[in-house]
Amino acid sequence: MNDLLAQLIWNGLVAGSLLALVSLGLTLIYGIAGFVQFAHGELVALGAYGMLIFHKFLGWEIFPAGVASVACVIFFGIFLEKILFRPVRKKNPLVPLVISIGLSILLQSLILIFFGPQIQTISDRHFESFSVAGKFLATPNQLCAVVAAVILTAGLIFFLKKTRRGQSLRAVSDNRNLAQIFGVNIDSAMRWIFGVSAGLAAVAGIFLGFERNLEPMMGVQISITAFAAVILGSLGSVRGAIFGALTIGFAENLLVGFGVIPSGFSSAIPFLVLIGILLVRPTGFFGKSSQFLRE
Amino acid sequence: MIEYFFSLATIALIWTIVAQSYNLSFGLAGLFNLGHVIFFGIGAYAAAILNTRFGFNFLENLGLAALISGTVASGFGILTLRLRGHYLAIATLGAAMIAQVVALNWLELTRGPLGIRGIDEPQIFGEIFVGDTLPHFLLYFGIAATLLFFLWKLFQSPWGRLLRAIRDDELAAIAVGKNIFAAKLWALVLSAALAGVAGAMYAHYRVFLDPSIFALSEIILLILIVVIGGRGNFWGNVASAFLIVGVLSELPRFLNFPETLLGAARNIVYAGLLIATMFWRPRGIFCRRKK
Amino acid sequence: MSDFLKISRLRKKFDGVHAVENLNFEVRKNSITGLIGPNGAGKTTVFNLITRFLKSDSGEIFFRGETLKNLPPRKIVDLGIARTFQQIRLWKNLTVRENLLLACSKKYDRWWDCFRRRNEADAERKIDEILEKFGITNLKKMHASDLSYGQSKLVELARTILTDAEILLLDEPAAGINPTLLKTIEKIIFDLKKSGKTLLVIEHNMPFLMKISDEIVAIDGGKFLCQGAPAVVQKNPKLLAAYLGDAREILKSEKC
Amino acid sequence: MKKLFFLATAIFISGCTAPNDEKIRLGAILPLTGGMAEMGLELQKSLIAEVEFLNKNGGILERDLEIIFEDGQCNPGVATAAAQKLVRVEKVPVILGGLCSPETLGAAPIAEKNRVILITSVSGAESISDAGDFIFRNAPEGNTNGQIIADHASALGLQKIALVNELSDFPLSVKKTFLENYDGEIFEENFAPGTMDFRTVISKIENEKPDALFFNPQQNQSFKVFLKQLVEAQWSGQLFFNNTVVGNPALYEEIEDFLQKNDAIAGSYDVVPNPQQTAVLERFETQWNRPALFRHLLANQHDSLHLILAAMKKTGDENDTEGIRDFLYGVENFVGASGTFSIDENGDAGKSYSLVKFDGTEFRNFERKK
Repeated sequence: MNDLLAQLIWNGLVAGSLLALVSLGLTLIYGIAGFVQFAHGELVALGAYGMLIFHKFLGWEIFPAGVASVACVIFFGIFLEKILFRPVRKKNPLVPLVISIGLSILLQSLILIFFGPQIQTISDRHFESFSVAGKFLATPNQLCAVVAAVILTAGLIFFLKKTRRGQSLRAVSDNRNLAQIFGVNIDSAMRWIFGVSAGLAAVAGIFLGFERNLEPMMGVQISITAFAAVILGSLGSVRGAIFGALTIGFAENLLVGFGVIPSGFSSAIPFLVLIGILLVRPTGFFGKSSQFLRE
Repeated sequence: MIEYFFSLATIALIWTIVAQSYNLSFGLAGLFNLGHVIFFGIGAYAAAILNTRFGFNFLENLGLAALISGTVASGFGILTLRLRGHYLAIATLGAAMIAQVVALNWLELTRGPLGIRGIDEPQIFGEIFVGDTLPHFLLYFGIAATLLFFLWKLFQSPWGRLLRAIRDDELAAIAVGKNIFAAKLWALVLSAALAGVAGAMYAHYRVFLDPSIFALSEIILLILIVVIGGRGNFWGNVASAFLIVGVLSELPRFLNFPETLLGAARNIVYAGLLIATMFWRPRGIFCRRKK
Repeated sequence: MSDFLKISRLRKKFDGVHAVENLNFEVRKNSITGLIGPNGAGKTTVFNLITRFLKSDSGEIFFRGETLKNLPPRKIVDLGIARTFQQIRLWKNLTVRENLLLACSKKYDRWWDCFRRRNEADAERKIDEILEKFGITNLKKMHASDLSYGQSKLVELARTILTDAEILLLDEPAAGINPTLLKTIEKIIFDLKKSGKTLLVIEHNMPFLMKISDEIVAIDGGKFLCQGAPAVVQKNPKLLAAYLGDAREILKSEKC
Repeated sequence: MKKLFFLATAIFISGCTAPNDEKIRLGAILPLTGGMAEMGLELQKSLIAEVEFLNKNGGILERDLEIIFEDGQCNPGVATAAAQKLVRVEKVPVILGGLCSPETLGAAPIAEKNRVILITSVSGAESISDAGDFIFRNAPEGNTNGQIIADHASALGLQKIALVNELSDFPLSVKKTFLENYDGEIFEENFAPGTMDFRTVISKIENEKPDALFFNPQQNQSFKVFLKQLVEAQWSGQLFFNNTVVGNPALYEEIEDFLQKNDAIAGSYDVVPNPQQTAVLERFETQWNRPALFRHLLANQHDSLHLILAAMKKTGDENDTEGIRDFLYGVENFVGASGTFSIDENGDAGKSYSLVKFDGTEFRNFERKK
């Protein structure tokens, strides 16, 4: 009926593109603020739960509900940066990292309290999956997820490379003090970055919510996998995050699909791939090999 | 009533050793290793398997657990000590996730999710079984005191000073001719061995063990203790281990929170503590504020 | 023995840029040799190559006749080559005493030494002696993070001396130092020379360097320019062009 | 400053709640957070409703009943700490046992050592049978579930079955007996608890073209995600499930016809609706004004509670745990909400599973082909 390899490649592509959306946010925040934001997974979960509120409880259509949910998460992301991460910006990067760990546990518990422990689904209506060129099955949600990921990634790269605002963000991530001297407003740069990454996370959350249903702990799993993807591609590099996400997406599906690794081990695959690459290149795939004095 | 607090204190003692050993590698030597629970878990599983399958008693298990965790750490160190900062952190976090999945799937060795049951109560000098709470606490207090004394000597020794130097500036240490790789590897191996001993004590105390020992919540608890206690601050960590494991983790139970919110309440207490400490006392709440 | 430290055909390329190219020069024993060149001439890279912080692409470095090829950087200090850094690298969380103690006592560097009875008396004595000489004994108990720039420079210099290496590579010892402190540093350097040490000094403060060095080596763009007594080298047209660019007019008006 | 600190915490701890003795106090350990919280909280709500009802009608031995709940989180370490608090601080004579087996196994040694009765109404792991003299189980053992499904599969003449197990103790005991009793070809896949993406596993299974698929989870959370992705993979073929998916209609939203088309069959408790059971469900509904989920587990738990209360009535003193233990071992043909059962010498209620089939809205009994 449909051929296994094509189906696995499609599953890998879907998982990879969702992971890419999450990893992009993570690597942007690291690039500019210098720490891995542990609570990024919870923003993904909030995107999904936001969709649950707007679409299921308030009954809005999918598209307006999606926009509303993404907007809320973006404002929440900016709000978090303002109250939690701005005061500690001068301190060594360990301080905001530990704060983000605390924030992650806090958000998980709040989601558990407000939305309850049980699994919920966003839409009651089921997606009819259709066969693509007779080779594999795909659902409309998966298709939209991949298309959205491609559009958003391309948009982000264009934004960072071509627009003035984008270049100022890259300047800040390269050397914060230097950028400040040349008049780049650091606070607004931070707002932009935390807003954009929260938005990407929310979009990923919405598609994940349709793809795999909702539960309070969904954020933790996806964010740990995204950590592996970002580190694998080397921190702060946008193409590294995309490369890392796609590698892990394909590795997870192909290795399990062809029985190379038993499916019980599937949650360990991202880290097996990560540690494998780090042994060869200690600063990630796209990282400059660390000269003693350079790093 | 008192018996319950001795049992809580015993758990706090075990976590004090784990936290202090983590303080050695993370606090003193600056090895940002999020996977320290691997050694705690390996020590626990080693003791559980050795005891149930090969009949080793408690004291032998302490030594063997230290040995096994130490050797695993040396292999682990050689692989990861080239990594720096966040790369080391996420790679070691990943290693902990892998350890949990392996413990879950390797049914012949760890009986997977069934866990290992019927680990003997600790016994010393032949047949004196240390069954109920008070002697149990005293035995664990003795072991913890000796281990902490050994760690305290390490903290004060020139080697401890060398580790603090390496944490501040590796290149300067190389420039004065220090072998930083050996020092960091020994720091990792020693802290792993001690965590292994704590794991063995945990297994013999709980008499039941399952893969949840490698869970993310244990990693976060460990970070919480060391961050509150202050990195590199010896007595701070002892106090924070007792405060967090002994008091705070059971606080929601005592304040009769509505039962449905019990777990979430404890997490919120932890999260609040973590964030507050980082805001006002980043060097840990037990050290004098910087002048 | 003519050449105490010999650099022969040294070459190092950083992704396309020739930091050091086919460099040859020697440093005589018990001499103070200045190493000068415009910014980016590769001076600090030469220091990193000598102390093997960076691996050279090709070429050899001989110290007392033995090659330093494929030695780990930490072994270089044991051979007798110590260095300071362009930006001061002190251990901020340690006190000045601990900073210095780490440099001079290697006896108790293994973790099982924590059980042996330690007498660091002689190390303590050496520290007090050198602090006395530098006139900064009052800083002994202070944390390195609380030192001023000048004090940190002195402590780093003291730490490098305490490794009692035979040749000291000083990277801009006079940078950002007020004149009175410069006098102390000058006295320290002359004392070192008297006690038989050899020095290779990178410095941009020309009057100071000319005063203390027996010999000057000049490099530019990683290539060897000239070597000789300070007076001779000062006149060398290639050197002036390298430093001041081709401003012939300035040359005429200035009596440099 | 540090000495002062230690002193302060010591004083603070000892000054806490002192047990008051006019109420009869029982302990209960259930997963109130984590993956199994949905089931745990439901059982907790049912117990609260039962206690409310009992206290309104005169309570037990003319005293009110109170249940102290502790969160076990399906984790042995947490369950041990919870048991220690119940036994040593609250000094309860009886603990209504863990829900998942690791909880029960974590709490059992503490209860056994302090001669406190521990009775679980859900945990299926076999090792609970010999966990101790004071440890009872009013629930079927996991493995009988696997046996009846294997027999039925052979009866239907199915040659090749795909077996998808969650790596948890209950599913593994079900898998063990299923493999022992089914002689056809098995294609096995395992998944770690909390997995949310089964698409690759499903594609692999479809590639093997088995005659039937036996989904064997510990938490029914994974049932909902697995089924959604199974529907989207256009699966068609006989479906088998273990008993954890029975009793919660919320799970079957919009996949009713898919389940019926593939005539889904599950193992379940032999729960014949009887007046006691409907009473329990009504009490739940009046207390929480919504219909109860996991009805067969609620029936079991109600019977465990009433067994304990009957034992206490007989011994006249709720702290005489030896008396309660002997009463429980003597239970013969007890008529409860979950049917009539007696307790064997291992402290197990010797219940059995029966097969239920999905009839469009619910899993219900059906007569099996012989």
